[in-house]
Amino acid sequence: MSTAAQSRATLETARAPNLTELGVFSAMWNEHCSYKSSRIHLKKFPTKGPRVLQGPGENAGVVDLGGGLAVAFKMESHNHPSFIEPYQGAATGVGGILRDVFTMGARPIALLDSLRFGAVDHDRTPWLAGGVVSGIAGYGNCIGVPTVGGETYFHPCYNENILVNVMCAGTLRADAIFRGTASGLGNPVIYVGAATGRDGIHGASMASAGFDEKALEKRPTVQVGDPFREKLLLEACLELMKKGAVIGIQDMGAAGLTSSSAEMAGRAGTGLILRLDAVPRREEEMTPYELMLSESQERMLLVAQRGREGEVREIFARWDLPMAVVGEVTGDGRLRVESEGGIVADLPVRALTDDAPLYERPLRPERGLPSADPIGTLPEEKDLGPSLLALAAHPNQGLKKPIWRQYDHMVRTNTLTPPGGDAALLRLKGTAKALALTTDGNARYCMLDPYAGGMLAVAEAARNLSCTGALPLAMTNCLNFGNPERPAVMAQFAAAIEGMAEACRALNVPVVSGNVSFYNETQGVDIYPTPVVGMVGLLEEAGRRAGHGLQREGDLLFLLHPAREAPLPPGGAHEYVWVRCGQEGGQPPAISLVAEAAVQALCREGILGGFIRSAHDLSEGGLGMALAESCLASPASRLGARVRLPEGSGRADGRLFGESASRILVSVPPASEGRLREAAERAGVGLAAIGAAAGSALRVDAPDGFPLLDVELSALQAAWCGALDEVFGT
Amino acid sequence: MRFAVIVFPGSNCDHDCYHAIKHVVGAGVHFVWHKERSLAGADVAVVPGGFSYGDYLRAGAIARFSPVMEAVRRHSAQGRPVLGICNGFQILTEAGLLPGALRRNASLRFICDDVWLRCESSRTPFTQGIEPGQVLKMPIAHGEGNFFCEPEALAELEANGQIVFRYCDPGGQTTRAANLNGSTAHIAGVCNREGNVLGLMPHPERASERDMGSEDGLRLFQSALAVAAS
Amino acid sequence: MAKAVVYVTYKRGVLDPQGEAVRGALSSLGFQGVAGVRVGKYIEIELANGRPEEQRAAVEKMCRELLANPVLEDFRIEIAPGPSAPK
Amino acid sequence: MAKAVVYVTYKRGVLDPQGEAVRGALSSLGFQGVAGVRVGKYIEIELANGRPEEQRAAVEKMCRELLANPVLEDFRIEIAPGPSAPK
Ligand SMILES: Nc1ncnc2c1ncn2[C@@H]1O[C@H](COP(=O)(O)OP(=O)(O)O)[C@@H](O)[C@H]1O
Ligand SMILES: [Mg+2]
Repeated sequence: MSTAAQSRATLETARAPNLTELGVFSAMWNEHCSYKSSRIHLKKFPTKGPRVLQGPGENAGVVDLGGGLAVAFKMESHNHPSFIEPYQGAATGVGGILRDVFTMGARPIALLDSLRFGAVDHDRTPWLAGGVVSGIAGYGNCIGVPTVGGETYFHPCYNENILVNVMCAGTLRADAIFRGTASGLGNPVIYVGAATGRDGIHGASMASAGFDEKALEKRPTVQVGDPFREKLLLEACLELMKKGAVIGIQDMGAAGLTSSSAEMAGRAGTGLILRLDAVPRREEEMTPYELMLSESQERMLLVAQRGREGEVREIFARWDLPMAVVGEVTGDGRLRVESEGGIVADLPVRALTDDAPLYERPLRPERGLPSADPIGTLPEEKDLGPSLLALAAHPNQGLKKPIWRQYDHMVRTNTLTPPGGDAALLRLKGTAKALALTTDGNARYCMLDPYAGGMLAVAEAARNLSCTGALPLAMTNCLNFGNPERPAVMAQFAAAIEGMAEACRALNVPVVSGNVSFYNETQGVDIYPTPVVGMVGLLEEAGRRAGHGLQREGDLLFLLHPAREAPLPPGGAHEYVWVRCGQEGGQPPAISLVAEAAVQALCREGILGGFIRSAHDLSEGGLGMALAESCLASPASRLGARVRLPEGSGRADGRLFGESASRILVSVPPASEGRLREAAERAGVGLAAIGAAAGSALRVDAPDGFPLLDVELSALQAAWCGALDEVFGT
Repeated sequence: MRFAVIVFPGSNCDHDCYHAIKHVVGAGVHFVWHKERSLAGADVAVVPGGFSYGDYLRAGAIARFSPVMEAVRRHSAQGRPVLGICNGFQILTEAGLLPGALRRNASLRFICDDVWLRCESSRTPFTQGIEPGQVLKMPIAHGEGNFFCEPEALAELEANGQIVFRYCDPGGQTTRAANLNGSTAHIAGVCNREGNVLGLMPHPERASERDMGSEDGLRLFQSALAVAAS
Repeated sequence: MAKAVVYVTYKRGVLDPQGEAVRGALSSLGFQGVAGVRVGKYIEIELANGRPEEQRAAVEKMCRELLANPVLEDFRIEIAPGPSAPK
Repeated sequence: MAKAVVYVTYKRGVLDPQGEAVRGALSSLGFQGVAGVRVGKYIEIELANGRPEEQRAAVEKMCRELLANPVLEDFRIEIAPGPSAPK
């Protein structure tokens, strides 16, 4: 804690804080808990909407799904612990986000993981990636929540600072939302779940510190997850909530007992007494400091109705979990901590929460990458086949099945669209509806231009949902940035948020929860700014959905695009250039949000109306990769395509692999062509006929008929399926 | 005709089994909590997938001692049908109700994927409606599904017709590549000597609806229903 | 207090995929001369006071019933009397 | 040939869910007086001939680089010269 902050702490209590109090202050005022550098910027997000039942500020956001049903969701980072101990770091990250969701009274139904690792040839990457993936699998599979989607990207900017972001969604009754509030004078404060140990003390501070060479020496700040215990906790909490004895509940995440108690009292405007002697513990001679700051996993704090402690005890006994009354709600606005008959901390709750320091850190935008498009340095090839194969065989664009095959993505039998598609779709049993989920982010775009990058991330997430037919409803995020004390990083942060907020407004997707992870740096080098968007959408009729795979020989292929733009603009083939020569630069794709909204609306209309049979958005690798993925989507019945590029200017490779925004590749039964044309006309969306599904090869010709590539699907599939062998072995 | 689905605290396919039996097959079904000692009048016992008690030591090692397993043992001793799916299979082998053991997958990784199974025997109540040689598509989702038994034990299983399912390719060939977890003799499912207890690693309950990618798994439940009705 | 240590390993003849994986990883890290690796479990059990023979018998029973699966694993037991050994 | 034996256990203070589960199971099976259980890994490495000091140094390196994560785990090494010990 800085001296300035310390003196303020002293002022608030009108006396010098003791060691325990200092620990509490330092944990609560830490970046991770207080959002001191980010709060003023986060206010720019739109957070309201007719469907929003709970916006940011709670453990998770909640959105109405109609028919009495709602969905709670949130995303969180576990970057630093996962770099030190990839298996347990990632596993406990899953545990934490699950608790955030079931705390709201929701039953978790899906997990998604957004991962960033260093270069594939960096010596730690295989160990880190292997450990993270098996850690996510180890926790999620055991607790029985399917991991249905995510993203994985390798880039040297993450060599020494990987990103592990996990999103969880759960369903609940719209009229039975639980919140983390400690209200009602005299109500008991109850501790449930695992006993407290010395593990993870100062985890919250670690999450807010960059890595130096001593990172590997840091001691048990990493915890071991116990997914079985979490399953018991989940079932017991949901059962208890059903009984109605719970007033408020919150998980003990970062800064454990300290933050859960202070935040619950803060939200209710009350105070709390905590009696540490009653806290279940698994180690001897723990000090109040340790008890208050331990980050032992699988624990919750709840406030129950007075007199109903017995019910709580009974339920937790049945699930073989410790339960203890550790305090009560008071009206004096103070957090008082008792231990062995004495008061060991006595602090004003407001000083810890609402009145925590707020920084308006200086901003100074800096260009992170050259502004010239490096494609000019590449020789133009006549045959683009080898380039497509190289792109498909690159770990960033290759099939991620070696990852998601380790995740139980089917448990609960709701997964209509498993990982591999634009968005995951889960049916909601007992209704006709399905929920669509995706995570998206492109750090390179943000490095080139954080404002545009933020906008593009939101647009792509929404587009991915629209490609299944689902209407985007709301989003969460994980804002992974470098050191906020550097004005260039702060400028990236501020601009990315403005871009995201702008897109949220234009596309009607309020932000209902989120997470900030700063200090993603090693030895003074920051990661690329990496805001990740997690978005939820709703499909009213699960039966009317689309996937990205081509379905039938003879179906026509169209490109939906903004009406005033060429179907494929020149340039911006970032991933293609990166794979071919390792260079980055230029501009992120241009985007008009109005046109984006129109393209998405048409895609949804076509899917619901039954005249679009498959839809796939263009992202990294442009039309070339989108075609490849659509041809290979169903390995057992892969289907080729014969395509002619629409007219346009610029190099052929730049257009074929260009990453233009707001484009969707759709396949349409020949008989439906008229309906699509009419609808596009009405919607003011551009439509380019580019070919048809046919044969067992992907063939692309230039507008003048000159062949650009002709690749057998068997060869394409082999390249694509083996892309991760280098990282995960065969 | 009623099915009982056993529920351990770490079961996570209990609801999926219940859903498939009740809403797809249309049969009677109830849950039985692991602390119970009776199956409450069920005709068929289903031990579902999941992680019974966390399964940290060895899958199923602790579950075999639970009170409900006494009831399952009695049910089996009376010659009545018992189906163990995934973790249920692991538990039944640990309990000695089925032969062999399930090691960690040869790849050491959890695998969730579709597989094809060749039915090898119609003698169990769950496969009476399935011709030997028929190929079924179902998913697996496990980290410890690598069936093991010693060569003598294997010879005995073969001789007694206790091998019920083997991993195969879509054409029914038992190729190495189709044996995703490295099981001895491609074994995906076995029954006890009497044939009333079946255990398999793949998940028939996840392959019971078109929306889930296959309906082949339904046939196991329907077969048990038909046997009970006759 | 006494401490029992139990080693659980796959039986000879049972392929040990974990050991194989470690061997492969060691050789790709450049360690030479590693002829074979086997990975097993190592379980420390703290026991209340009692007679060594009884303790051994109890631990053997634990192994047979819970700690090892006789179909594929062997076990070995060591009993080390702890600092406050039986009086 | 020599044999190195490596024991990898969680550091003191780190939660050991596996050990906890075994302890719980043992007590519900009626074994009394089990005060604590910790479960770790036991790794046997067969090494080609070489000088014991070198072997130990190599195994220590293996532990630090692959077999244990020092953030979470401790390790202990024993080197037993095998039947065909260095000449
Ligand atoms: N780490 C992961 N976990 C689960 N699924 C993943 C993961 N990485 C990729 N996938 C799946 O692969 C699909 C394709 O990946 P990618 O091409 O990176 O996504 P996008 O469509 O967002 O460009 C994702 O939508 C997702 O379903
Ligand atoms: Mg995409």
